[in-house]
Amino acid sequence: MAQAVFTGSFGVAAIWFGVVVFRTSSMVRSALALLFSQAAIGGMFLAMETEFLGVLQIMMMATEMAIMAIFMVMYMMDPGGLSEMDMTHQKRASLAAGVLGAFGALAVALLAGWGPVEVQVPAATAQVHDLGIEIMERSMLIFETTGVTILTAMIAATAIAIQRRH
Amino acid sequence: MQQYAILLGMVMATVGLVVSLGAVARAIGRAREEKAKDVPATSGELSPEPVWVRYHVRYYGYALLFLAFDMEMAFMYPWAVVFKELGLVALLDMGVFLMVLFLGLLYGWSQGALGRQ
Amino acid sequence: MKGSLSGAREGRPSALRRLVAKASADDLCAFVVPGPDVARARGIDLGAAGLGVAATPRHAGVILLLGELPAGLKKAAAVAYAQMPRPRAVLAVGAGDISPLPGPDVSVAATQADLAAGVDELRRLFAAGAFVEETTAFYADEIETETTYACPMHPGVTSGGPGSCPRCGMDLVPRESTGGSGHEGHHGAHDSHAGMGHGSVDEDAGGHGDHGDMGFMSMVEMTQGTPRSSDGLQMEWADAPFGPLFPGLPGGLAMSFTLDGDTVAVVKAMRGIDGWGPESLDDVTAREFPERLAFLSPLSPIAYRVLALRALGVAAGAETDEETLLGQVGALERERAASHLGWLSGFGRLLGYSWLGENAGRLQVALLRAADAGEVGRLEPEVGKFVRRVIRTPLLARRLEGIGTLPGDAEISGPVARASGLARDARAQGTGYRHLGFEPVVRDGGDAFARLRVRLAEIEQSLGLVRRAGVVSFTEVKPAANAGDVGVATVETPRGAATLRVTLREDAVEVLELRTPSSVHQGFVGAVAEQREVADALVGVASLDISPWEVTG
Amino acid sequence: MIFLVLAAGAYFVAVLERWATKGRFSLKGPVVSGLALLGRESLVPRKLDRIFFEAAPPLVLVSAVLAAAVLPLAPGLVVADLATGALFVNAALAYVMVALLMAGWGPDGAYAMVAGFRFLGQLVAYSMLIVMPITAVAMRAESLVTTVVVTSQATLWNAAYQPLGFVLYFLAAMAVAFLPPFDLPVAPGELAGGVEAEYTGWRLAAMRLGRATLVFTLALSVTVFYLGGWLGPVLPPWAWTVLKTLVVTAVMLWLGRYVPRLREADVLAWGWKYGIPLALLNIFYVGVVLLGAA
Repeated sequence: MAQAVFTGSFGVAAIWFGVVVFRTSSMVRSALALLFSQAAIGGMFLAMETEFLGVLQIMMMATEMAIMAIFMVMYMMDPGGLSEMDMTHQKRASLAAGVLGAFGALAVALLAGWGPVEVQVPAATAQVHDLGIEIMERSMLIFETTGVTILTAMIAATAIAIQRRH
Repeated sequence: MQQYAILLGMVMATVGLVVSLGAVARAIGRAREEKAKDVPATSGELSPEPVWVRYHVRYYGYALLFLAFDMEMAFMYPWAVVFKELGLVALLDMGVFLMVLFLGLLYGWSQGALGRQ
Repeated sequence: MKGSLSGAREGRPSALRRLVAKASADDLCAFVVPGPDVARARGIDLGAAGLGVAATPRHAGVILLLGELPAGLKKAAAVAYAQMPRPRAVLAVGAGDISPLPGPDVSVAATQADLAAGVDELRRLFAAGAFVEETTAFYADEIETETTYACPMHPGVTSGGPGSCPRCGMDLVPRESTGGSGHEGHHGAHDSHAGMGHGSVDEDAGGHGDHGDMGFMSMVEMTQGTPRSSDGLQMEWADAPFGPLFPGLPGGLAMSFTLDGDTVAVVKAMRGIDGWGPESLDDVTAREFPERLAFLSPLSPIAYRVLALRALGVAAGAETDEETLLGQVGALERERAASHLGWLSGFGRLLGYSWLGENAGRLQVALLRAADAGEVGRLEPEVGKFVRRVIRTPLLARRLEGIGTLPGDAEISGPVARASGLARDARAQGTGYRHLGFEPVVRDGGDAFARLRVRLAEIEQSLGLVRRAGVVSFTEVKPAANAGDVGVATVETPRGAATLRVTLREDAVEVLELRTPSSVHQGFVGAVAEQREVADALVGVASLDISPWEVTG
Repeated sequence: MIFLVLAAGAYFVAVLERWATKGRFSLKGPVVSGLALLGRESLVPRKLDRIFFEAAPPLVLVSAVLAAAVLPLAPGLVVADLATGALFVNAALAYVMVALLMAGWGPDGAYAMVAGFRFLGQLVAYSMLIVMPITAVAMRAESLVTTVVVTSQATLWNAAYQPLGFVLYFLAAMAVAFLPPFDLPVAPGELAGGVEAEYTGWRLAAMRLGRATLVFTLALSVTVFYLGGWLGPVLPPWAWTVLKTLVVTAVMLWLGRYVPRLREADVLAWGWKYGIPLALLNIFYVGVVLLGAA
């Protein structure tokens, strides 16, 4: 019961912060709102007893979203939101897209076969351990592929951002 | 589960502590409205406002690489936990993975991403 | 002596309030105007008097006004005082009239003993009168701000009243700044850039007017006309004053950076202190002229006193006798060593190298208080140890090398020149130094680290000279010159060669020319600061050791 | 309980810091300044981002407290012995940066703004040097549980077992707590207080309290991860933890007195060009040693 309440409230928090991202006219605010929205999702993970995922989410989003804030402040107009600029554009289209997206997500949530519910959640320590085994054995290739993907990301980012200087 | 509850409680308590600090300060008195008091202090000149401009961050080269490395840490923790158990295999797996990442770092380095832009 | 503070907080003294009042009395922290450097140069040790020194008025409870302040600094002090949180107090140390600030809570003479007494008095006031029933708001025209309206996207676009930006049609937002000053008066090296990022409305109004209806705009349109950074990105620049009361720089040095992120894009309004300078020397009689000139440069008074005496002496055609000459040398060299130590102390504060800041300051005060050459001599070993230790500091070279580099052929003098491999030193041919076997200290590099090395070496050299001279004071012989006589003299002050040309009118001295090292060096501030990260820019500026007091014109 | 410990810890940090900076050892000093700050007006700049400005001080304190909550003082004497303790410490510490970013942006002041973004840059430099050494520690302990990490050092402290990681982590910890020579975001001489510049009265008190707690927490983490936590003869376990922590704190506070503040460009360059390669080397080295042992 308590579990459901916490999961729910964190979920609501996440959505609310998500809304703030677009309601505020200050870039830094919206970046940090996204940060806390993601952190709230981390909270949901914790409430659902997937400790490693939760903590990881909370940790990584803090740094990643802060980095995003850098680029928001560098490239978005009026980062301080001093002139109350409206951040929404092409309202009708985005509205439609939003609604569709929402329904899509709901559909997935409801229709997808989530398999049987775990009656006994493995202990948090076991979770970390199993995750390690999983990465090292069954999903080893996936794991290495991620490495290559990240590498390409790095190279692409560097190539785009840094060439500007020459 | 109730460990999280404790942590949550601590967060509440800490915030409560700060708030009560504020309350005490408030009980002592509130700030008096005065001319120029609320302008950010910049060494004896009333600074021109606002400074909320498009701030030029010079280390974005690092920041981009940092994102990638931050990502990679997600794998390191579970790996570290099972390392002893799996032994050499784990070392090689992670070795390859880190080598790949290190290439990225070297590339960025060669392109001058590691420096003030 | 009244029982309550001028800057007390409002409220009936309750038990809790008495407690915090007592606490704030035991924990006094002062914001010093013009700055701690001037205090040390006058041989005053604030720490010993039980005062902490705050980096910003926000963290201070006391504003300490030291010596007679020029108009410019009184204004700055008023602003700083206005920005201090209550309870706050004014402590005047040898300061005359301090309006527009409220009358001082405690006023004492500028000596260590009096200061200590004043601080105790201040504690008593804080404990007793930090809270009173009735308080009055502090107001002065000097802290009046003027509101201009600027486009959040194009800081260049400014106008007197609200409206919308002619470029992008966004509403202009109000921005405040000191009434008048701070942005007018860009003398100094870099007027040419001063316009950048500050194009006025009319200049840009054309062309982009068609964007009046704020539609969805591309970055390109938005950033039209905004300045380009070194890496080609178009960012917005913001102005930030770094002076006159900046903790990392000599007190009184008024400077304003235009920041592009954390980098200094343009140095603006690098100027001396308003209401200070040789113009205040008009119709001063030959008798009090040396006194006045010395008073004008609190960081190295003796050098300027000697300068005045020699100029007048030349005018009178009088020959200074050996003994006086030797005395002058001793006094000058003691002051030089002290001045360099003072610079080191301030530099240490800027670098966040607390050990350096503290010890340099301590030695400087000790040196200035030394009664005779013997006492100075007794300090020599300690100073020597200090100097060697500073040089060996890890990471120091890394922090300073390649910063503030100047071309060797620049019109520079003093330690700054000698750090660029130039053997420029007025003492070399100067009278009185010959038989002391004087050799100018010269180092190569021309950067902040080289300047540090030169000054460190000169500290030891000067103490050696003092030892050989055997005196640190001289008797003033006021030469009697006749009207019309012209005299010129050059003295190597701690900051470089200063030249003075005077002529005598029947009742007063007329200054034909006063050429001080600082007014020369301030021209290079732009060169050492621009396109540097803020910290490096400040190090570069500080390494020039500019005394705002001798920046003329 | 933990609050008492933390309060005591923060208090001693404050005492030590005054001793290091002002050269005066006074037990009542911090209390007096605290009360004094409480009694002063707490000003709020006009045109500020109110939420950020108010949220920053508590956030520093919260992240420091949370990080401390998973670090054991003695067997069984830990608030929450999480299965991911070591990871949780990082997670909590990451929010120090968020807080300082807020404090920098909030007041709309030039100095604070520069300072805030400086610290974000500092994070980019030190973050990996917190995370990677801890991974190496976890490798040896075969667990992220902090108590297990301590027991894993029964034979040999990690400081000796992986000295490279120890040094890196120690420096990175100083950078997290923005202690000199890493005090770029407050830099009294360069930015007149930086992120703290616009904080006055009780808000400043809260900020300083948070900072002191943070220093204590980081010293505690060094103790737990590298100095064998409570392990030690004769004295009771908790005493050992406290003792080691205070020693670490003292070293952290005094180190900065004798070197100039680093340049941001150097912090970043060294962190990435030397720090990260060394940290990876450390991981590899520990891996090899462990294989050798097995």
